[in-house]
Amino acid sequence: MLVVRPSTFVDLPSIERLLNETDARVTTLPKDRDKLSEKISRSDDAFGGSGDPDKPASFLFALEDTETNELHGTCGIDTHAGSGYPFFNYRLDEVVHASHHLDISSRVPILFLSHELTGKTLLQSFTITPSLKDTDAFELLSRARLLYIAAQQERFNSEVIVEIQGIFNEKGDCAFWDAVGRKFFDLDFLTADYYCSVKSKTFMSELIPQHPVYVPLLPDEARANIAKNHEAANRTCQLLYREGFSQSKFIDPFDGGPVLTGNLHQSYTMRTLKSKKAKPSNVIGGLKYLISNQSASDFRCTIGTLVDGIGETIRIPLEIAEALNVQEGDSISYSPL
Amino acid sequence: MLVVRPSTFVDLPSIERLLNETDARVTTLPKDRDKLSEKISRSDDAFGGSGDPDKPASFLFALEDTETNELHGTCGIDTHAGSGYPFFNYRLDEVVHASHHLDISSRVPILFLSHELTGKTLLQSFTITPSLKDTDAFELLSRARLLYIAAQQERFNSEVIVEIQGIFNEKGDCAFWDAVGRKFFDLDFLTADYYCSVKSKTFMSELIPQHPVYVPLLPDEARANIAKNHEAANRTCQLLYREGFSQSKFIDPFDGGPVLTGNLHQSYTMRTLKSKKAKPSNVIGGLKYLISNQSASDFRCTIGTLVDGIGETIRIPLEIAEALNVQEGDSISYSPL
Amino acid sequence: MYIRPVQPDDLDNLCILAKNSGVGVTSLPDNKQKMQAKLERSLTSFDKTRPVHDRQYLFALMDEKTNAMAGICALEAAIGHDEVWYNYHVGKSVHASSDIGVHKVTQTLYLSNDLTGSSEIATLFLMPEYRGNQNGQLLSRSRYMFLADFPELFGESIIAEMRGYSDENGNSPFWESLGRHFFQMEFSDADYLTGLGNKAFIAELMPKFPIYVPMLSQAAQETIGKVHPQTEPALAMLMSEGFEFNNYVDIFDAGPSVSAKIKDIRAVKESKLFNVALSENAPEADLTDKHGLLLVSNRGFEDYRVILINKAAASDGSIVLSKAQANILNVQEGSQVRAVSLRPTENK
Amino acid sequence: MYIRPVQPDDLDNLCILAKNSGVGVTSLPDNKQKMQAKLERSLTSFDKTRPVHDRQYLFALMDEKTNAMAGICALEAAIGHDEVWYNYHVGKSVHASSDIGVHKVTQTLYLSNDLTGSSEIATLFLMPEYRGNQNGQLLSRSRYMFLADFPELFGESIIAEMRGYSDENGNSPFWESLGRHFFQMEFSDADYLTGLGNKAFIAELMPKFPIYVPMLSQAAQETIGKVHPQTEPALAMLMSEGFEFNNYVDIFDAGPSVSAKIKDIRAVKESKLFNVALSENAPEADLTDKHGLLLVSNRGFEDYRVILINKAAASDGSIVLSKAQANILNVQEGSQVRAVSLRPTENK
Repeated sequence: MLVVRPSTFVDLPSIERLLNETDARVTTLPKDRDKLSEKISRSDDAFGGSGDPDKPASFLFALEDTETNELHGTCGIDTHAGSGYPFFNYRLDEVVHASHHLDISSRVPILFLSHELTGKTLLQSFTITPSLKDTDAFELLSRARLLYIAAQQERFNSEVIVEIQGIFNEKGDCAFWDAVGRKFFDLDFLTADYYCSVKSKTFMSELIPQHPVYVPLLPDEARANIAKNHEAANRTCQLLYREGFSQSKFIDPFDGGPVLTGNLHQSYTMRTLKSKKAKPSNVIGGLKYLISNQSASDFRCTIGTLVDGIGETIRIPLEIAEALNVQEGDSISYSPL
Repeated sequence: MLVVRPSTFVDLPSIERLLNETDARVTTLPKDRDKLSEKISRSDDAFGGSGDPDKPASFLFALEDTETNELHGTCGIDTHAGSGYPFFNYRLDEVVHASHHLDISSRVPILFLSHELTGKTLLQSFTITPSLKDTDAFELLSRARLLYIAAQQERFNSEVIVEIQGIFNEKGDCAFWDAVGRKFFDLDFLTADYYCSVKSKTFMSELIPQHPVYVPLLPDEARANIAKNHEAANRTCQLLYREGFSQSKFIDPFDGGPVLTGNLHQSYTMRTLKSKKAKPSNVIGGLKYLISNQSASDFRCTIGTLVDGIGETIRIPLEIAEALNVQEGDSISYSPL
Repeated sequence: MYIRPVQPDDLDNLCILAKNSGVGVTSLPDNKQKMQAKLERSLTSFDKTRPVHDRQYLFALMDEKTNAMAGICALEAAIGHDEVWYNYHVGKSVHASSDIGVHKVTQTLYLSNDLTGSSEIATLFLMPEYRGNQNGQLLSRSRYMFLADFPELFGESIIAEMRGYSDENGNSPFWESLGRHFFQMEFSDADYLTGLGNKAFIAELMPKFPIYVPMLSQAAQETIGKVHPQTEPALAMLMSEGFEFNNYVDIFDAGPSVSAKIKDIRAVKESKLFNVALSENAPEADLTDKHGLLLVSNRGFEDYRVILINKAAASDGSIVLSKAQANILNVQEGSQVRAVSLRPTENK
Repeated sequence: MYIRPVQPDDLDNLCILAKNSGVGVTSLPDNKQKMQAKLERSLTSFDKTRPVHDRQYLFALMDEKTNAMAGICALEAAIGHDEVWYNYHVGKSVHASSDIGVHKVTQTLYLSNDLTGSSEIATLFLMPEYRGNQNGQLLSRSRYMFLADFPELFGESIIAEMRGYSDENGNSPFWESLGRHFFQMEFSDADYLTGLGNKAFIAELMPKFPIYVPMLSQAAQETIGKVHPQTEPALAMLMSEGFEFNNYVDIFDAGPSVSAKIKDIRAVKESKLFNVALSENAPEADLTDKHGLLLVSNRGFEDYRVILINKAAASDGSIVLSKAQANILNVQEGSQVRAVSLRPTENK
C-alpha cells in the first residue's frame, strides 16, 4: 500500500536515487547530500512542532510502498514562502502608454519584481517515480499536503501557492532565463538552478535585476514562454486546476513558469473533506477516498475505499487502519478522489 | 416620486447648484460649465448608443423628483476607467528587506504607481442633496447604476471599481496630498483637484511621480490616512460593502482614499435581481424594491413596493409604471432594497 | 563673411535656410510660423526683454558681398526651462555575489532630466554653396567668442547634443529596439515632433523604468553614444575645444551629449583682449591657411560681430585691422576686441 | 619624516594606528586579523603578484628619528571590483505641465554603481601627536606623486569619498530619515559593517527605488553632499588639487564623493622631473613656511619614498639634496626625482 508520511533521515539515499531518475526541476530538493540532510532536519523540527509555531517551518513528506518499504516520491510544504526572506517572483502587469495629443494608447506588458507572495503557504518538492505518474499515487502525493494543512490550519496561511516548472528543453536551455536572468547571473540555467537549491538566499537579492522588464524587449521565444508550463507539469496543473487553483499574475523569475494560487477553503479537498471517528472493519466496495489520520507529527495519508453514510462513525478497511496507524475511535479525515 | 434617469442639458444649472450645495469632492463633475456641458454631451452619446460599443463611454444619470421636477442628485458610470488613458492609482504593496547574514527581515510598505485598474467599469460622479443623504434615495441613486449595467452587460467590464473620497479637512488640507503629490504638482489640494476635473489627462502623466513611494518616509498623518475614507463617504462605503465590494490594494494617488472593487456578478444587486413582465395594477403592501425599466437609452429606475410571486408576470403600482414609462407586458427588473 | 545676431527683417532669409536644411535638422522646421517664433525669441533675447534663462541667441553668417545669409547657429541660455529635457543617463548596475563568484557590470539607461539648466550649443546650418573657406569653422566657433564675452548670460556648463547613428535608410537601431515599442511611430516622426517643440508626448509615451542595455538588440547596444557619420566632424570640432562625453545620450537615437565648463573651453580660455589699430597694411586673411587665422569679436551685444583675420595681425596687446574689417566689426582705432586662434594648435 | 610603502613587519605598527583611529575611521578596524589582511593586500600589490585592478597601495609616514609609524594613507587601484560599490547619484526629475503651468525640478537619489572601476583616494590616518609640521599635508599629498609616477596603474579618474555630516552625538540626519527605516540598526553599526568590507547586506537591505529628496526630512535634505565639519580641511585640500563634487553621495550619510581626472590633478600636472645634485649646502626645509616646500619622490615603486624639501633647492632641471635627504630617498647624484610645490600657489 502507498502511504504518504513524514520523511526521515533514512530516506536520504532513496531521495537521491529518485532525483536522479526524474529530470523534473525540483529546486527545493537539492542534489547535495548535506543540503538534503539539512532539509530533512528542518522538516523533522517542523513535524516535531518544536520552536515558535509562528516561525517559518518546512515539511517534507515521503511516498512509501508499505509492502516493499520502497520510496516512490516526495512532496513538501513551506509554511511561509521565502522562509522569512523575500520570495521573488515577477508580476506580469501592464503599463498604459497613451498620448492625448497624438491619440495613441497602448498597453505595454511589463514584469515587476515582486515579493508579494512572501509568507504564503508554498507547496513544493514534488517528485514521483516516473512509473507512478499516471496512477492515483500522483493525486495521493499531491493532495495529501492539503489534508495535512487541513488538520493544522492555524499553522498555515490560507492562501496557497505552487510554482510550476516553466519551459526549457532537453539540453537545459531556457529561453526566458537566457533573455532575463542570465544577463545578470552570468550562469547557464541549470547551474543557476543548482545554486538556487544549495546556496543561501543572499545571492538572489544580490543578483536579481531590480528594475522592471519591459516584455516587448524580450526575444520572441522568451516572450512566448511567459507563464507557460513545461509539458512535464501538465498533470500537476490539471490536478491543481481541479482543486480550484488558478494561474496568478506571478511567474517564476528564473524560467518564467506560472505560479498557481488557490484559497485553501475553496479547494476541492477542503470543500469535500469530512472528519469522522474510524471503525476498522471489513469493508467491501465503496468509492475511492484520500484518507488521513490527521496527526500533526506522525501524519499518514493513503487511498482506500469507503462507504460514507450518516452518523459520526465510519468503517474503514483494516489494512487502511493499520497503514494509518489508527485505532477504533480515532478521528480520520477523508476526501473523495 | 424620485426617479433616476439619463441626465440632459436641461440639468446643467441644477447640477451646478447641487455641486455648490455639497462639499463632497466630485472630481468627475467639473465646476465649469463648458466641461460639464461636454460631460453631458458625452453621456448623451453613450445613452444614444452611437459610436463603437467597444470604445470608452461615460454615462451620467440624474435623480429627479417627478412631482417638482427638481434635481436631487447625480451619478455616473465610465465603461472604461481612464477612458483610454492610464487610470492612475497607487498600489499598496510590500517589499521584503531581509539580510541572511544579519538575520534581519522586515516588510516595508511601498506605493507603486499602477495602471492596473485602467479599463474596468468605474462608478463615479455621485452627488446627492444633503437632505436626502439618510433616505432610501441614497441607495436608489447609487444602486440604480448596477441595474443599468445589468441590463447592458456586454458594454461593461464585470469588474467594477469605485474611488472613495480620502481624508482632508474643512480647510481643504489633505495630509496625503501634501506629503506626496504636492511636492511634484506644486499646487494645493483643492487646485489640483479642480485641474483634475477640468483639464485634459495629459498633465497627470506629465506630473505624477513615477518612482515608488516608500511609506515609512511619509509623515505620520499622511501614513495614517492611506486607504482611509472621508467620514462623508461612510454611507457610500457601507452600501458598497453590503453590495459585496471590498477594499482593494489600490488607493487614489491624490488623497490616498481607498478604491473599492467588486465583481458585478457577485454583487448583492445582481444576485437578487429578477426580471419579469410588468402588469400595472393597484398594488397594496409588499417589500421595497429598486425597479428599473431596463432601457438602454431611456433608462428609469425608482423605488416601489412589490409583492413577488411565482410566474413570469409581476404586478407593479400604476404610478411606478408611469414613472418608469412601462406598459403592460414590458420587462422590468427589480432587486430588494 | 561675418557673424551677426539675426535681425527683424531676417524672416525670409531664415525660411530659405529652413527649406534647405531638410528633415535632418529638426530645429529648423520648414514652417514659416515656427521660424517666425524662433526669430522673435532671438530678437527678445538680444533686446533683453526676455528673462535670462529663457533666451536663445540666433546668429547669422552673412556674405558682405551679396548680403545673403549663408548660415545660422544658436546658443541656448538654459535647457529644460519651459519644457522637460530628457536624456538617458548611461549608468552602471553591478550584480555581484561572492557566494557564487559572480561579478557583472551592466550598462543601464536611466531616464533623466539631469541636464536641465545647462546652456546648449544649439542649431547649426550652413548653406551647401558656402561650405568650405572656413565658413563652417567661423560659424560654429564664433559662439565660443560670445560665451567668452558674455559668460554671465550662461550656465556654468554647456552641452551639445549630437545626432545619433542611423543607417543609410535613416533607420536608428536604437529606436527600432526601444522607442518603437512605446511610440508606435517611425523614428523620423518622433524626431520631427520633438523638433517642433512638442515634448508632452514624450512624458506620456516614454518607458519610465530604467533599461538594462543587454536587453536591447546587439545593433542598438553598439549605437549607444555613437554619432551619425555625418556628425563626426562636428563632434571632432567640439572635442578639440575641450568638450567630452558626459554619459548622457539622446532618448530616441542614443546620440551622445557632450559637455564642457564654459571657462574651460579652449577658445574661451585662450582668447585675449586686444586694442585695435587701423592700418591699410593689415594682412589679409588667408583662408587656405588653417592655422593662420584668428577669430575676432567686437564684444558688442545686440550688434555682435565676429570675423576671421590673419594671425599675423595680432601682436602683444594690439591687433591691426583694415578699414573694411573695422567697418564690419563696427570698431574704431583703440576699440577693444577679443581674439583667439580659430583652431587649437595641432600638437595639443 | 618620510613616506614609504608598508612592509611585512609593519603589522604591530598598523594595529597601534588602528587602535588610535577610533570608530570614525571605518577603514582601519581595530582587529588584528583584518589589519593583517590589509597589510597582505598592500604587500602583494607592491610585489605585483596581485592583479592590477585589485591592488591597494598602503603608505606609511615614518619618523626617521624614532622609526615610529606616524600615519598611514592608501590608494585603491579600482573600486567595486570584488564587491559592489554603492552611491546615490544625485539627479534631477523634472515634472512640468504647460497645460497647468507647473515646472518643478526635484532632486532625486538614484542608487548607483556608476563609480565602479574608478581609482580611490582611500584611508588616511595621522597619529594625534604628529599633527602639525606639515605632516598631514605630506601624508595626504604624497599620493599624488605616486599617481604622477605610475599613472598606468590607475584608472582615468580617481575619487575620494568624504565623511558626511553628523551632529555632535554622531547622529546622521540622512540616516535617520532614510537608512534607519530599512536597516533597523544604528548608523554607527551600519557604517562599521561596511568598513569591515561586509557589503552583501547592503544589497539585501537597501531601498532599490529612487528616492525623491523632498520626501526626506528637512535636516536630511540639507546634509546631502555636505561633509562632516572635521572633514572640511580634507575636502579643501582635495578641492585645491582640482577635485570636484561629482554628484554622487554616500548611501548612508550622504557625504559627497569628489573626483578628478588623474592627469588634471594639480600636483600631477605641475610636478616636474629633476636631476639630483648632492651638496652639504642644500637648504633645510622650513616647515613653518607653508609655501616654501616641495614634495619630492624618488620615483621608485616597491621602495617608494617621498619627503619635503625647501623650494629653494630646485632650479632649472636640477635639485640640490643633502646626504641625509638622498639617503632617505635612496637616490644618488644624477638620479631623477619628481618634485612639485607642496601646496598650490595662493592666488590660484
